[in-house]
This record gives sequence, structure tokens and C-alpha cells, in this order.
Amino acid sequence: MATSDNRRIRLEKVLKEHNYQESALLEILHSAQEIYGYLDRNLLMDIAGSLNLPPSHVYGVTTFYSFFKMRKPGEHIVTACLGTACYVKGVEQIIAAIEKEFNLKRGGSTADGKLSLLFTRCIGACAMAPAIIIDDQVIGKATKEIVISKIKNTLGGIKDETV
Amino acid sequence: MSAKKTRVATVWLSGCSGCHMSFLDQDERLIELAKKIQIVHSPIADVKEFPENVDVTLIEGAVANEEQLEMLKKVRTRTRVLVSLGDCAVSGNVAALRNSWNNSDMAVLERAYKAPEDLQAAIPNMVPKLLIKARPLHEIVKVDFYIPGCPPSADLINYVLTELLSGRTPSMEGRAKYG
Amino acid sequence: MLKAFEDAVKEFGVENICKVARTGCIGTCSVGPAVLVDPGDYLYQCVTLENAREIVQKHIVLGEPVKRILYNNEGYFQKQQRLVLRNAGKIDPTRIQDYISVGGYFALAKCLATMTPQGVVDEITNSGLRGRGGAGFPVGQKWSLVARAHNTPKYIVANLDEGDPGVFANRTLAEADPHAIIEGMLIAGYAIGAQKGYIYIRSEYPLAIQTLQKAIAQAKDMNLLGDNILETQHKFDLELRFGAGAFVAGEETAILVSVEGRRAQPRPRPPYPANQGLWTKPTLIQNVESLANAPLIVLNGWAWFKSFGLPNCTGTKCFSLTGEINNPGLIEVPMGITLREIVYDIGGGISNGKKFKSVLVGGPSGGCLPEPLLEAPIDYDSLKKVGAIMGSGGIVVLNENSCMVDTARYFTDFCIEESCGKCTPCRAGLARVKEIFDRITTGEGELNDIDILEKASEYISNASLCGLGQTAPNPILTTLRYFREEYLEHIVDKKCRAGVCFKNEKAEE
Amino acid sequence: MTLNPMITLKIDGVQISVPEGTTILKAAKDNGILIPTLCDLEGLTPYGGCRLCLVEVTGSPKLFPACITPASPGMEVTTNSDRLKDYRRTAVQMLMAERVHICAVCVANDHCELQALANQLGVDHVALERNFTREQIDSSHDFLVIDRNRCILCTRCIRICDQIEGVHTLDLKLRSKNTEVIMDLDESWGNSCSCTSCRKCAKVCPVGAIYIEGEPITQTKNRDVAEFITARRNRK
Repeated sequence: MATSDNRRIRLEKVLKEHNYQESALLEILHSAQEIYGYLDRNLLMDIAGSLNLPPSHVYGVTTFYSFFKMRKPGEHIVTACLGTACYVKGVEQIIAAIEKEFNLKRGGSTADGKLSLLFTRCIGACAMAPAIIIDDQVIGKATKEIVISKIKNTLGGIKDETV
Repeated sequence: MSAKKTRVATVWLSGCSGCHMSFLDQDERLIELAKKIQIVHSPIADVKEFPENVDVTLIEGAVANEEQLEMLKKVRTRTRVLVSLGDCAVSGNVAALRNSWNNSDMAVLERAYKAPEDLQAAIPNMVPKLLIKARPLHEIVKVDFYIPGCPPSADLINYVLTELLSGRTPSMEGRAKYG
Repeated sequence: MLKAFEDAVKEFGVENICKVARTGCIGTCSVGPAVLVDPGDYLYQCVTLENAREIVQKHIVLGEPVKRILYNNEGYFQKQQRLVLRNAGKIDPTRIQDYISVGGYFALAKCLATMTPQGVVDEITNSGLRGRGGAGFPVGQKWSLVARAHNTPKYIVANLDEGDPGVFANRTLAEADPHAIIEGMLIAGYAIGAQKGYIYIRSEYPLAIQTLQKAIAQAKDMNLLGDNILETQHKFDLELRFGAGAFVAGEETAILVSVEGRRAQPRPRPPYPANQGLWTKPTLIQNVESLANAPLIVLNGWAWFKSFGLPNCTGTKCFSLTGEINNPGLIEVPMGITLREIVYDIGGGISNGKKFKSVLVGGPSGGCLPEPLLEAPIDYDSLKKVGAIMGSGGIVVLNENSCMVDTARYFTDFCIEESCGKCTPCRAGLARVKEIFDRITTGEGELNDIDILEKASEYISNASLCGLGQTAPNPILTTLRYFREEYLEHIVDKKCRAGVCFKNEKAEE
Repeated sequence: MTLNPMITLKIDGVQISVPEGTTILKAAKDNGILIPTLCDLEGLTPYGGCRLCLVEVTGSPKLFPACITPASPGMEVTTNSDRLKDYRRTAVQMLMAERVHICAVCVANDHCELQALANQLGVDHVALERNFTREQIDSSHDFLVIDRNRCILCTRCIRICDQIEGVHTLDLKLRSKNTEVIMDLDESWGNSCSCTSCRKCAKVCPVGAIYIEGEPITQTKNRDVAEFITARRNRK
């Protein structure tokens, strides 16, 4: 409980910094997601109450923006870039290979919660297309083989220093 | 049997026959129509095979099974002017309500034949195979005119037929009433 | 890498003549990591840790460039004109001193000391600068609209919500030269009488956010932001606002509601943001690339600026050049350059010896242009004429392996996902259009579908509420216009010449 | 009370005088010219989403939503050209194809604005393939029911809940084609804490998406309710 209390204190600090202003909702959701990892219903209710906003409004804003996550993500996150350049360079095949290899669906997590496969609409690394991000590491000019072996290393706890 | 009479057919696919009832509701106006048209095929007449060289065919009902699909294609090749009669033909209507379900063909059959508490429940094998989705006519063949309504009023049917028989294009503004 | 160079410099004892500096993106992302040696603009490509020592030893100490790993594409830089990206790769973006040492904030000082706000607006108006966010609205006119608005306070929102997939010009600018954006906003603030600005930036750009945060803090320390700027009466404050993954938030009215913390659904104009923007106050919304031009214009005069580009379309434009091309990267070219020059001279032609097929100009709602239109000059009006748009400056080159029907389907799909869902044409229309594409690319298309596509596309572009819906059908309309035979092949012969479509059928065979 | 000065404009060739600030839609309506709309409702803030009220203004290639665009002096407005009619037919088709609109089995049959518009415009069929959504019908509330398969996302219910009733129980979730009307944190209606069961949402729903169980639709629908309440509130 100590950690969760700590998180609530951090959230309160953010709320205070923004003067509990309703126009800061997006900033507060960003911070809350950073603090808690994702935005569950209780948290949204809490934020709605603190900012004196209707819960439906907070829910509407949260779900409008694809960056906000309402479900707990996996321990490791693979993000595939769906930008034009990556599409042209065949990111779809890589995604399909990841789905098959690790038995998960796009947007979802593996049964053991170790790995999530998410998407972004372009990270702006188009010249290195196709780009795949494993946790915080960007893999440019990715191929099926490289990505799958890197994911395996990540899951196995092997630190990979080469970029 | 004047050769000048327009050859008209009506066809009944997946619908409740309400549109045909509405057709008959033209009442005494049917006598006027009969002077100009000759019904060459209809569920209310006893002609088995759909004839060639039909001028106008009114089709009631959505296309829901393979038999109807074949029928529609045959009708289209043998008809100059094809008219969708009623909401089922125009939009799928009630027949298409099942389209919301995945594998709706099987879901419908299960519900109809197996859900009733009947020990002998079984899906009969002589019914034509259902299509995965019930479709309006124009998603399968080219349709020339549409008479929406569930059922379309006798007045509307009479208006469209009269216009077509006199070579005019019926205007549907203010007349296209669904439901 | 940085350390390897520092070590080498120490090893050879040339600290006094050589400084190792980090810098923002140089724009040649395909050959990274890259190292630039000044003077002389020697650019080394694909540098390894081992190369570091060699470069310092031979180039710095002996004065002989290491030709073996020099980036030897003369065309890449020759045809470019770097105004906005003037400092990219030349200065350390994390040091405000670097920016000042190359003339940074001089324009601001010139404004505050010698120019009236109206004078600044006139300067910009005369320069002919047009909005770089895509629509190309004259920047000076926009400034004067906000300047004339009576209501106060006034706001500036700098648009750095580069949502176009395949575009990274603004990101590079923010990472390589953040102070140019800040100075541009300060100048705009002085000109229109605004004292508060927001930079709306995508949360997907962590490095750009970090760089900007640092730059803002430095500017505050040096009294370039805050009260009494440069010891004058001028006040200006700057805050970052983070996007959260919504392409539509880059739209002029949607960005406002997003900054206000609501669902980024555009609203119809009028009222225009110049009169009723952020919290119904007069607001200037400007793309960061437009803003970064402002210091140059103020410093060098509008006549100087007009010497770049075309008479009716002045200056330069940054493009993100990607796709099946030899030298992808961020480029800045004068208006009026042809697509052929960009694709072949700068881009180095099609990679892997494949054949050129099409170039997509303007991002997901741009146009797919065929080979003959490579002669088209880049300016707002010419691009519009051929069915493309400037957009935020994405150029994607497609080779013979791309299917144009599938390409149009991909972009339609993107616009569907990113539609805000408010207006009928964009929300309900695009989704139905996509179904037609699904039918065509799986062999169930009918000739009638082409008519329906054309009719629906025309309706969507004319009736949609905002720019997203209005431009979303561009890829469909241009592929129908220039690559109609591919649609016909899909529908009639059930064939895809690029071998992209009909995948499911093939798998079953 | 000071009135705005009057301005004069032409709508469909007819010379019309209205107070400055009046929208084209209202100016036309007050002079007997009905411009179709599905999202606009007097008494609520304009939304500009349905795009049915688009009109042409002489001298501009663009189309203008009449519900938001203010009438300006000397303006010449066309509300009913062939192009506009064609566009409206397309809009109605797109709405009818978007979700499940089967009038014959709908509670709002004969009292539906979408159905009436299709009739008026002569939309005798939907050329686009119809999409059959399968949203659960929420009948958890004592008497209010929402069938999202029939929703056209006009947001009248959301605006009346916020602006007239003042509780803001309703809002939209998600975006694009996945947009839906929600209650509170996407609760079922029966579990909504903030809903006051005032029924105004059902009264103004243009279609059969929100209705009252067991009550004849003629009794439920009252699309003037927002205008009526607003007028009462503005009384001195």
C-alpha cells in the first residue's frame, strides 16, 4: 500500500501544480499515466472528482487520444510504427511474424502478461523504416529475424547494447 | 392477347408477401392496368419457369439463399426494367437483421430449428443453402427503380407503374418512405 | 561516440583547435551515425567507434579528410537551400550560447529596439511567407488579423503536432534548433501583442520535448522569456502542451480544444481563431516551420527572403523524403524545385535498381503522382492543380512493388482511424469507402464501384468539416486519375500487377 | 433590452431581414424556408456535424453549414441547388449505411427525422453497402433505453443533458467510426449515478436510439423542449 499511497501523493502534487484547472486535463492524464502506468476507472473517477469535471467528459477525453492506455500493459512493450514509410517498407510482415511467434494479437498482450504489441502512427524515424520499438530501444531498418531475436533477448533478460 | 401489352412479372424472394398484397390493393386501378399490361409470371399465377423477354419485373424480398440468388440473376438477364419492390428488396429490411451476427446463416437456422424444445430438432436438409448475409437486390444485380416501403403503399406502386408504362421516370422526392 | 571523439582529441592533443560538440539531426538519417567536421562541411557517414580515432588523426591533425567514409553525395546538399534548418547539425541545440553565437535572438533584439509591432507584421507580409503547415495561408495576413483583434489577452499556439506518418521535419527542427522556434514565437508575440504562447507537441517525440524544455529554461534564465525581455516592456511566457496520439489535433481548431483539455474535435469556422481562439480569445496558430522563418526575415529583410523560391511562393520548404529511395532524409529546398530534382538529384533515385512508380506528396491526404508529373514544381498552387497538397511536407517514393489501389486503401484506412468522428462525410463516408476498397482488393470489386468511389470522394472532400476530411480522398482521387488502369485490372482481371492484393486467395490455392 | 441591428440578405432569391448575428438556418426558418438538419436544435449550441444544412453562398466555392454561419449583409444564399440535394442524399445514405436503420422494426417509425429526410429527398435506396453493427441494447435503466445501433451521433442528447439539464451524464467515447454515446465512465444506464432520469435526451433524439420503454413514441418526442426551457430561463 505504501507505494500506491506514494503514487497518490505524486498525483496530488501534479494536480496542485496545475491549480486543479480543468483545462490541464490532458497534462494531468499524461502525468497520471506516467505515475500509474495506465489509467484505470478508479483513477479516472478520482481525477474527475479532483478537477470537478463530469466523469463522462474525462472518459471521453481519455478514450479519444490513442496515447492513453486504460488496460495494464505487458511487462515489455513492442511498438510497431505504422507510418507510411514503414508500411511501404513492409512493417506488416514483421507484425504478422511477431504475432505468430509470440502468440499474441495486435493491440494485446501475451497470456502471461510479459509482452504487449502496440502501435504508433509514426515516430518520425522514417528514414530508418521500418522501425520497431522494444521498450525504449528503437530498431531501425528492422527485419523479422532481428526483431524476433531482440524480443527473445529482452524477454530473457539479456541486455542488448547495440542499436 | 394484344401484342402491344407490356409484359410484366412479379417475383417473391425473402419477404412476407405484404408487397404483393399492397400490389393487389390497387383495387379497381388493377383493371385499368390490365388493359396495358400482361402478367407473365407471378407467385399468384401458375407459371413455373420465368419467361424470356419480360419488360418490367417487380421483385419483392431480399436475397437470402442460393436459390434466390440464381433466380435473381436469371430474372435480370430476362428483364429489361427491374424494380425493387418494398424495403426487403431495397434494403434487406427484416431479412437482413440477422446480418449483425457473424455466421448469421447458421445462427438463424439453429435458432429456428433447434432452439424450440423439440427432441427431433434438426436442420432440414432440403432447404436451400442460406447466404452468409441477406442482401438487397442492387448489391447483386443492377436495379433500375426502387419502391421502398414496408409495404409500399398501393398508391406508390400504382404511381411508379403508371409513370413507367407511359415512359416517364418516376420522381421519388417525397415518396421514398421506408417502414 | 561522443566520448570516443573526445578521447581521440585528447590523445592527439588538439583540444585547443578542435571542439567536439553534439548537434541536432543533420538530415541524412539513412547513413547514421553521422559526424560533421567544420570548417568545410565534411560529413562522415556510418561512423564507427574505430573510425573516430582515424578521423581525428588524419583530418584534424594532418588535414587530410578520410575519403573512404565521407558522405559522397554531392547532389544531396547541392540542390538544397537551408534557411529554416540553417543551424541543424551546426550548433549544439542544448546550448543557448551556440544559438546566440550564430546570430540567434538578434532578430528579436532588432524588433524590440528598432521596430514597431506593425512594422514587424509588414515585414512578414512583404516577405510573402505562407503557412508551412499545409494550407499555405499568408503568414503576414494571419498576424495582422490577430494584431487587429480587439479582445485581450491574445495567445500563440505553435503547432508541433506532426501527426502525418512519414513526416519528421518539425521534430528535427525542434531537436536541432529549438531556439529558432522560441525566437519566432517571441517575434510573433511582439508583433501581434500576445504575451502567452503554447507549443503543442506530440508526446511521441521525447527527445524534442526534452530539448525544448531545456531551451525554454535557458531562455528564461537569460531573460529572453518572462517579464521585461531584454530590459524592455515586452513580456512573453511559453509553455509546452503535449498531444496524445491524435492526428486530427493538428487541425487549426482541434488544436485549440486540445490545448483546452478536451476531445480534439474541430469546430466550424467562423468564428476564426484569429478572433475567437483559445478560451475564445484571439489566437495565432502557426506551424513551427513558419515561425522559424520569422527571425530570418526580420534580420535580413523581406527583400532578401523573396530572393528564395518563386515570386508568388517565396522561401523554402522542409520535406521528409522517404520510401524506396537511395538517400532518404530531411531536406530543405527552395519553392519551385521540381519533384524530379528532389527524387533523383537529392534523393539519388530509386533504391535497389527498381523502377519508379509514383511519388506521394503531402502525407496521408496528399496525392499520388505518376512519372510525367515529376516535372511539376513544388509550390502550393501547382501541387493543388495536380491533386496533391503541400501538407506538412511528406514525400514518399513508391516503386513498382507498390500497388496503387492498396496504397489508396492504406491512406483511407489511416484517415478513418484518425477521423474525430464528428461529421458525417468523414466518419460514416470514409468507412464505407474503405469497404469498397476491401472488395476491390479481394477480387469482389465491380465496375460500378469506381463510380461510387468517385462520387463519395467528391462529396467527402466538399462537405467535410475540417481539413482532414476535405483532403482525405486525395489519394483515392489521384490514384483514380493517374492509375485507373490498376483499378480496372483489379476489378476486371482480378489481378494485382505489384502482387500485393488478393493475398488470401493465393494462400488458399 | 437592445436588439441587434437588422441586416438584409437573400435566401433562395427572397429578400430577408434578420437581426445581425442570426444564423442562416434560423433566418431561413423564420421566413418559411426549411433547410434540412439532423444535429441542430434550437435552444442548444450549434454542432455542425451532420453536414445536411450545407448551403451555397454566391461568390465562394466553399459550402457553409447554415446552422453555424451567421447571415451577413448582402449575402446571397442558395439552399436547394441540385448539387446540394445530391450531397444531402449522399449524407443520408452514409448515415443509413453506417449502422442498423431498419424503419419497419424501429420504435421511431413514422416519427424519425432521418426517415423523414430520406423521404423528402427521395433517397429510394442506399448505394453503399450497409454496415450491420451489433451493439448491446442498454435497457438497464428503469425506463430509458438506448440502442446505439440506431445512433447517428448528432449529440443532441449530450448537449441537452449538459446545457439544459446541467448534469452532463452523457458524452462521447473513442473517436472515428468507433465513437459512441456513453453515460458517466461508460456505465450501463441503470448504474449511472449522475443521471436524473429527466427524459430530455429521449425527447430530442432525432431517431429511435433513445426511447422510453412502454411509452408511445408520440408521447415521448418533444423536440421543442430545449427552445422552450431556454426561453423560460431568459425571461426577466
